[in-house]
Amino acid sequence: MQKSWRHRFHLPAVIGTIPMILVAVGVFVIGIGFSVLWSFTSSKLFPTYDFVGLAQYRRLWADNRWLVSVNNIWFFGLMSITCNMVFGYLLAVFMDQRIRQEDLFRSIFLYPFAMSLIVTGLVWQWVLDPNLGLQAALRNWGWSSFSFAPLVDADTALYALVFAGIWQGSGVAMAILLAGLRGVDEEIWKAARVDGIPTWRTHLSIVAPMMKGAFATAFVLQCVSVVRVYDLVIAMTGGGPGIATSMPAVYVIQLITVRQNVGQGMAAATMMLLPVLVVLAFGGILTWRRNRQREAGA
Amino acid sequence: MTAGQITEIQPAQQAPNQAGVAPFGPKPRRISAGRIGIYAFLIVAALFFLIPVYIMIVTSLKGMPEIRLGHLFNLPGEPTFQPWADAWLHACTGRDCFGLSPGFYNSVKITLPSVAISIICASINGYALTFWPYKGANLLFGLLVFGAFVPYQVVIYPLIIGLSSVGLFASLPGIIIVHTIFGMPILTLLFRNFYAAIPVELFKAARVDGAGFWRIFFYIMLPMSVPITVVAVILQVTGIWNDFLFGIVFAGRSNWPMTVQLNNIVNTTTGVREYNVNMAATILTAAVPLLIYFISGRWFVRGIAAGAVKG
Amino acid sequence: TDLEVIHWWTSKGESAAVSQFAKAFDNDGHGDKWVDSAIALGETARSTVMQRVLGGDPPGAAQFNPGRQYEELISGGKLLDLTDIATAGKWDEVIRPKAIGSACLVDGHWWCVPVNIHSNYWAWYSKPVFEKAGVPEPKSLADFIAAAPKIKEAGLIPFAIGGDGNGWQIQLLFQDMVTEALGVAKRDEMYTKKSAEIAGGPEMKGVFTQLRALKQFTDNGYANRNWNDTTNLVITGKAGLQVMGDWARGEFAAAGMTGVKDFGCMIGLNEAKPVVSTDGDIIVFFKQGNADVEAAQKRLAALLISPEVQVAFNNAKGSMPVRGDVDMSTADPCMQKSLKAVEDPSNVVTATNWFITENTTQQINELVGQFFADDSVTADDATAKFATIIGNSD
Amino acid sequence: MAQNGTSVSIQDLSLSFGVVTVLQTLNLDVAEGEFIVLLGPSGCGKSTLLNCIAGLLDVSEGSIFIKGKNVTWEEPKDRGIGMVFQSYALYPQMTVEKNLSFGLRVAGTPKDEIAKRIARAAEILQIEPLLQRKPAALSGGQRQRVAIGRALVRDVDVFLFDEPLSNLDAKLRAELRVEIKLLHRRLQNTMIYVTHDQIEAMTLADRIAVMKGGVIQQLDAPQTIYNRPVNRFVAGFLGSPAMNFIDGQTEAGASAAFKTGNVSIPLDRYAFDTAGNSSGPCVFGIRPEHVAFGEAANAMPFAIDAAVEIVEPMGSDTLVWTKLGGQNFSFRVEAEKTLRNGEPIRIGFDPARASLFDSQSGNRM
Amino acid sequence: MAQNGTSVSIQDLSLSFGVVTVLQTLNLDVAEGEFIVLLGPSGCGKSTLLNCIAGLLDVSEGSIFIKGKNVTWEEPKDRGIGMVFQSYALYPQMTVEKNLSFGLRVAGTPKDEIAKRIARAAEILQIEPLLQRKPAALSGGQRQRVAIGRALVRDVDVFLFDEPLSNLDAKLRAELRVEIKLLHRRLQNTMIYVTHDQIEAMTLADRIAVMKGGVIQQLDAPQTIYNRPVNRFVAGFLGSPAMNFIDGQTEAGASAAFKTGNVSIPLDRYAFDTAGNSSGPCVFGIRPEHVAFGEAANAMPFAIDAAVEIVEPMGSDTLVWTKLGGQNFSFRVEAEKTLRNGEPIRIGFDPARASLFDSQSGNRM
Ligand SMILES: Nc1ncnc2c1ncn2[C@@H]1O[C@H](COP(=O)(O)OP(=O)(O)OP(=O)(O)O)[C@@H](O)[C@H]1O
Ligand SMILES: Nc1ncnc2c1ncn2[C@@H]1O[C@H](COP(=O)(O)OP(=O)(O)OP(=O)(O)O)[C@@H](O)[C@H]1O
Ligand SMILES: [Mg+2]
Ligand SMILES: [Mg+2]
Repeated sequence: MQKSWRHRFHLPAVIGTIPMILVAVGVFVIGIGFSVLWSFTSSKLFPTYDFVGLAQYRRLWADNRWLVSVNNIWFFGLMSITCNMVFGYLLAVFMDQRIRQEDLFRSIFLYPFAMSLIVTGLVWQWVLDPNLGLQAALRNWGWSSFSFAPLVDADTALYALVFAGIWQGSGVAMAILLAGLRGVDEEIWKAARVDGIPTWRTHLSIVAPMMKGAFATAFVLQCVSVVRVYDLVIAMTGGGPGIATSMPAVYVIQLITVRQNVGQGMAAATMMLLPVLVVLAFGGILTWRRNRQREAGA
Repeated sequence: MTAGQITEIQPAQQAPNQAGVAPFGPKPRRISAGRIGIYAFLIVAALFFLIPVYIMIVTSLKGMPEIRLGHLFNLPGEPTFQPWADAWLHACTGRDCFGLSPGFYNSVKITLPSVAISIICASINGYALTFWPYKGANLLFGLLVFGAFVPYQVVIYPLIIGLSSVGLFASLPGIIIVHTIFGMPILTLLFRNFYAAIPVELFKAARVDGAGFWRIFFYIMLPMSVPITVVAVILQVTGIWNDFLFGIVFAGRSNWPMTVQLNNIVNTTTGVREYNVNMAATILTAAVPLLIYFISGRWFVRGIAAGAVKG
Repeated sequence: TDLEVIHWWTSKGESAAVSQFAKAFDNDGHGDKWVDSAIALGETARSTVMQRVLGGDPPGAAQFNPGRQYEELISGGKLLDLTDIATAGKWDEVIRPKAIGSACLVDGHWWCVPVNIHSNYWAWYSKPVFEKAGVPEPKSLADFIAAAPKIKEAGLIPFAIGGDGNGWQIQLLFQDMVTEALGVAKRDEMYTKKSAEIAGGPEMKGVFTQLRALKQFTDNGYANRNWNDTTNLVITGKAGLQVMGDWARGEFAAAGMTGVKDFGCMIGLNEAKPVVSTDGDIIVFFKQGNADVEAAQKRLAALLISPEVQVAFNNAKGSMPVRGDVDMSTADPCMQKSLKAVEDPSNVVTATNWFITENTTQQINELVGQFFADDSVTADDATAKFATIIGNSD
Repeated sequence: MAQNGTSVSIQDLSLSFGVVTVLQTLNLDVAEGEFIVLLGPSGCGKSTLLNCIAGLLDVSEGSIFIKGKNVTWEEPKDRGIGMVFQSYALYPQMTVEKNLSFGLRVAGTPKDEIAKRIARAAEILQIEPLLQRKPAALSGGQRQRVAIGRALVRDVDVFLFDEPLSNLDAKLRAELRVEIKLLHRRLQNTMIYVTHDQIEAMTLADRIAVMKGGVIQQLDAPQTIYNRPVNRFVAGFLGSPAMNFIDGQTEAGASAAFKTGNVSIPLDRYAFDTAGNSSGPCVFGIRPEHVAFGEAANAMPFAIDAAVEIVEPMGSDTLVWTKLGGQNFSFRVEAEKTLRNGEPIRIGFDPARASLFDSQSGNRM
Repeated sequence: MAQNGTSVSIQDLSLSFGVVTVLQTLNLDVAEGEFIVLLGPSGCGKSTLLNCIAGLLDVSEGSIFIKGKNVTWEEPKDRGIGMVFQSYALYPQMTVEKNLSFGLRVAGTPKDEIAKRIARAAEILQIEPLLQRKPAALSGGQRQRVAIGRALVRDVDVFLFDEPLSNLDAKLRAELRVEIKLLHRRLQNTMIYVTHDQIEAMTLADRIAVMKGGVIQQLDAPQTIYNRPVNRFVAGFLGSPAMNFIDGQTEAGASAAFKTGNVSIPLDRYAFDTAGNSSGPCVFGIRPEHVAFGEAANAMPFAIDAAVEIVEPMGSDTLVWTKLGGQNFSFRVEAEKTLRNGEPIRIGFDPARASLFDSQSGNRM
């Protein structure tokens, strides 16, 4: 019995994970704690500790730009995650057809992931620029009535962001889903063919539901990048035209660096954490309950 | 003689009016139509993905007057490599006009140790979490995963204060620590999933052989982690190489990475913009991650299959 | 002594100017060295500075815009007091107009060094365009708006503007228009008194109405265009007129064009009421807690404002020197216009960030940006909102 | 083609993946209602052949007839076949009922017709209580029945099974084997069944096709294959415990004999397949259960002394290892017999029950 | 504790994962040099028990002695055990030689000592030519030998095997079984061997511990367990084809009998375990190979008429299914016998060879 404790806290394991402990506790718990703390202060340029209660939150939610940002992130998130998944899945399906030059295609679909979002934003901004890009080029080639300038219009600029997001992110979705697709038992395909089920139907009703793991991974990755979407917006639209493409992350940075209102910036950042916290807690409870059930059932 | 041979004869005897039935040639149509569709889709998609590189390359070879004409997709009328030379050697950022080359070495200086250290940390984490879970380890892991969702900016302020209090702010070790911190959540997740798929028996066998925590890690697990390490390397190299925000804040003036210089060349508040130089500079900056990608893309997908799908 | 200076002068012309500072400092005979830290984009550079200060590792000196951006740095005791060398150099006498000096003179102490004056109050136009359209060259914004339809008929873009970087070109235009419409005195009153009455008055409504009109005369490619591409539209004769600060002159010069002959400049959007702004750049110095370094910092401060360095720097940069006792006879006609205007203090417009906080500025920017982008916001709405923002500003 | 009574006919079928030829001009005729088992080691092409019949693989050459119709290029669903897979390939997110009906629903069969067919299949397979469960909540045997049901509802002529029992434990395997046999008796469908388990093959098949390297080695009734294997491979593949093989030479002549070491086994009672007999290296094979021991050995045409090496009690009987001509040799005794290691014993057998194979070709002599 | 000659002694061992108790106050004594097989269905806790002995799992309660020393909280390497895993768990990136020497190198054994030990192990296992290969380049059987070698070089007292053969095909399994048996004979080490294959258990074990639900049901020599199972579970788990179970009642009295339907089997020859006999529902079990048929049946103490239902030829012999008292009943006949379905036959057996179990508790009566 005497060694039981040592077995439970195996010393080298604890030592080996000291970096993890430091990061998890030191950075993510304490750091975030401070950020939340500052959101209750009137910090301007530098963090201070004169507490003002919920004043910063009240100002935050009275700010039109924040409201627009929140709307935008939902729209952008839903659109880009759905599109990336669908497009990524399509690509994966086509890649899975024993095609020639698979390596080449895969490299092409994946390389945008290696490009920084700044570059992505700049290039697409340029392609979509009506005077220099696509529109000008097509008009120069004689299609003078051609009109395509999504970044100019407040109503369409967000779509352009989604579009660039797809360019950057669907390759990774493809890679993950392709791995998932290859993991599906080949006999399922055969069974479906024998049953006379059309291919698209097999994908929709049978295979896609079987790839939960791959979809979950892809989904989590996309969510991470959606929450953090900053570079892309800055490089492509700078939040404009007007405030049409402002996002919470952009908003937070603007508050901290330009508006020099750290308190309110931290309030906004805290608000950004909330949904993540809720989702994670929900997921945690789910797994915990599933474990409990499995233990009870065993 | 044998039964096997007898069966071979039978059908020949049974085969009826062979002349009457059309020879059952291959049934080719299903193949071609579908295949053409597949390739058409893939090629169109590939073109979509390639547009930006094409434009970057073409533009980087044009002169500014030609660019202003707006013939974005045209090949350069008078190709010139001047923009490339400018970008690498002459472009000014402030009063230094040495192009991107100095930043390149800084980026290497930052990226190599950051990648190595973050991967070592993450692999130890994943290993410990899988094979030596102590009480509370999974809670730590949960916090770490939560960290993956935290917008960087939220923790920048506390990090600045924390690092400066230990005297590492604005230094090479400082930026390396920061990259290690922010790489840890996803990498740990990857390694944990990967190790979870390794048979426990291997671990048990090593313990029976008398190996301890570190020896099992270095002699048994690490050599087996090549596929997932490749994924981690790719993720980290691209992430760290492309990073601008941390580099400018935490690296310190003398260690500014290439991206800071790229930013200086590409962006200016009141100065003149030279698109061709910008594009050349962009390509040069992206070259390292791209190269790594093209070299190890095949491994990337394989590693993802090993470490990500089971998520 | 090495001194790190953070600034956002990254383009070719700008870096030539900054080299003048560096050269002078490196050769001042004290073994000093200018360590150059250029970071593109003012916002990025400024936030880097702030983070460095927070991390306890501030640079020796940093570029700022005049205004309240560094107020908290002063109150936080982060900045080096330059009063002794300012007194020695008689800064309060040589720096003109007074406004630019007052940016650095807070509570009787000098906290920074102004290095140049940029005027935002300019409109640049293409003479060939107006010729082609058969309309006279404009003397005021109203003239231009009247002439614009003709230019449009001629198949050209009447008004050139760009929407990059959070729409700062539009903000600049807006502020120019506000000053033009209210006049310097009333404008200052609005901002200093936070007068919702003036801000909601008919002149402001006129400004918004004009702004909407200008929007109709621009092209749909404006969204992310940066200022020098916009200028290029005017240079190449594709567009008629651009409202932009005096740094645009560098672009015309680079294209081999000379004022009076190839392009026109309209001061203060109204030749009859010339105004210049005292926007420009200042340099702040951070306390280092090291006497040697602080001596070097003061040497640099004195150097920056010395007549020779001022001439060299501003000629390269295309801006006005901050002191009147230097010889600028080589300046071009447009510059001459502004040098003349700046002699009369009533023509000098103080930058908005001198009156209102960055937070309020951003709110105004957002309003204007949204108004410009979204045609469904009426001028009345916008005026009302503007009044609210001014009224509530802190 | 397809004279009456032929259900599946495969003619000169070849199939290659790239350069690898997996099936070589293979011919096979399956009679109406027959239960054919394809037996062979892993990788011999059994699944490939089955997939060709099902239409899941495109053949390189040759043709396939089902019920007299050339279906070589038909879609799987139009061939009148149903298939049961090793992993069962049930659709995991659908209930059993959905699994059964999915194919019918896609084909647009009327609702009440679907219900009727499911009811019938569920009754035959006794899975009525499971209809609302998901596959994950079923035991291996139940899953297997659902997989069969999926073929059943489609009312097919030919059932194809691809190692349907190999994922199960021994006990369940034995039970389901009986069930499949009974099902076949009830339905009287043609069944083609792939396995590499010889017990399954022996118990289920009307005829077994033993395959190796994409070629059918022998196609015959189970007992024929067991007792008169056409080559050494077939002889060794069937039977557990495995047949004893002794290397040696035949000696031709009036009284032919097999010689190994100092042992000589007379072959006058052996029925040669090959015309005449000749001297030369060959392999002598005899199954452990055909070896007599003790008293009984002396009654055999051939008997010899030996010593016990290892005794392996297997419950119902015991396998004893000894040496014959210096080579390992096993025989089966009743479980009751107790033998000690090293104990001298006498063993014997009837060479008429043996098999003789050419050393080179491995063919039966 | 630990009287002399006891190699491994497990006392009141309990283990739970969270709320699930996997092992319950388990006791087991293994003699020096004994070959113990832990046999039981999947999930019964065999591997868990083995891992406890190896020190790879922390026990909840109880203690473990090896060679008289309490090792309950020792590190695995200090227990004098070697372990062979189902998947072999060879270190994939090391050559065979490195695999063998890893444990020794960890322990800091001198180089020449390592070389000597490897040479010896390699010789015993005949893997000398493989020493420079990586595991991926080995066949299943070779891998298994390397895995054994890893324990061998460490010169351990106790060998632990966790289903070392279950990944292999039947043929190889049979061969390696013999090899392990020979190895044990040569080394005379204590061996604890986990399997769920009853043939392996029967052929290898000195004593078998049949486990179910974390409890040892019976610990005895193979033949005892086979012939006198202590409960219905053990009876059903051992034997292939499985024992026939017939539900019915005992009738107490001077001439006790077992009744089911209209069949009555006299039990006067049956040796009751339980004191006296009583009436009540019970299960009658008899193994298929203990049933005689045809002429021989009439010589048996009990005989009855029946009809053939299914014939399962299995090569070496044939399993025939019939009904007894309306319940399925199988018996084994020689392969030569040909029986048709429905054919009337006579079967008989000796009730002394039967087993009788209480219906409720399942215990032997
Ligand atoms: N898609 C393919 N491409 C190339 N070779 C293949 C392919 N599918 C099968 N093969 C090869 O064809 C041969 C026969 O495969 P098949 O699956 O028919 O074997 P099998 O007899 O069913 O074996 P098992 O008992 O293991 O299922 C094997 O050697 C296999 O490697
Ligand atoms: N780490 C664990 N956490 C919870 N339950 C476990 C754990 N390991 C094993 N179990 C449970 O303990 C029981 C016994 O497992 P064990 O692996 O010992 O079975 P086994 O007899 O070896 O089976 P098999 O023949 O399948 O290997 C099983 O019900 C299993 O689900
Ligand atoms: Mg197969
Ligand atoms: Mg186990």
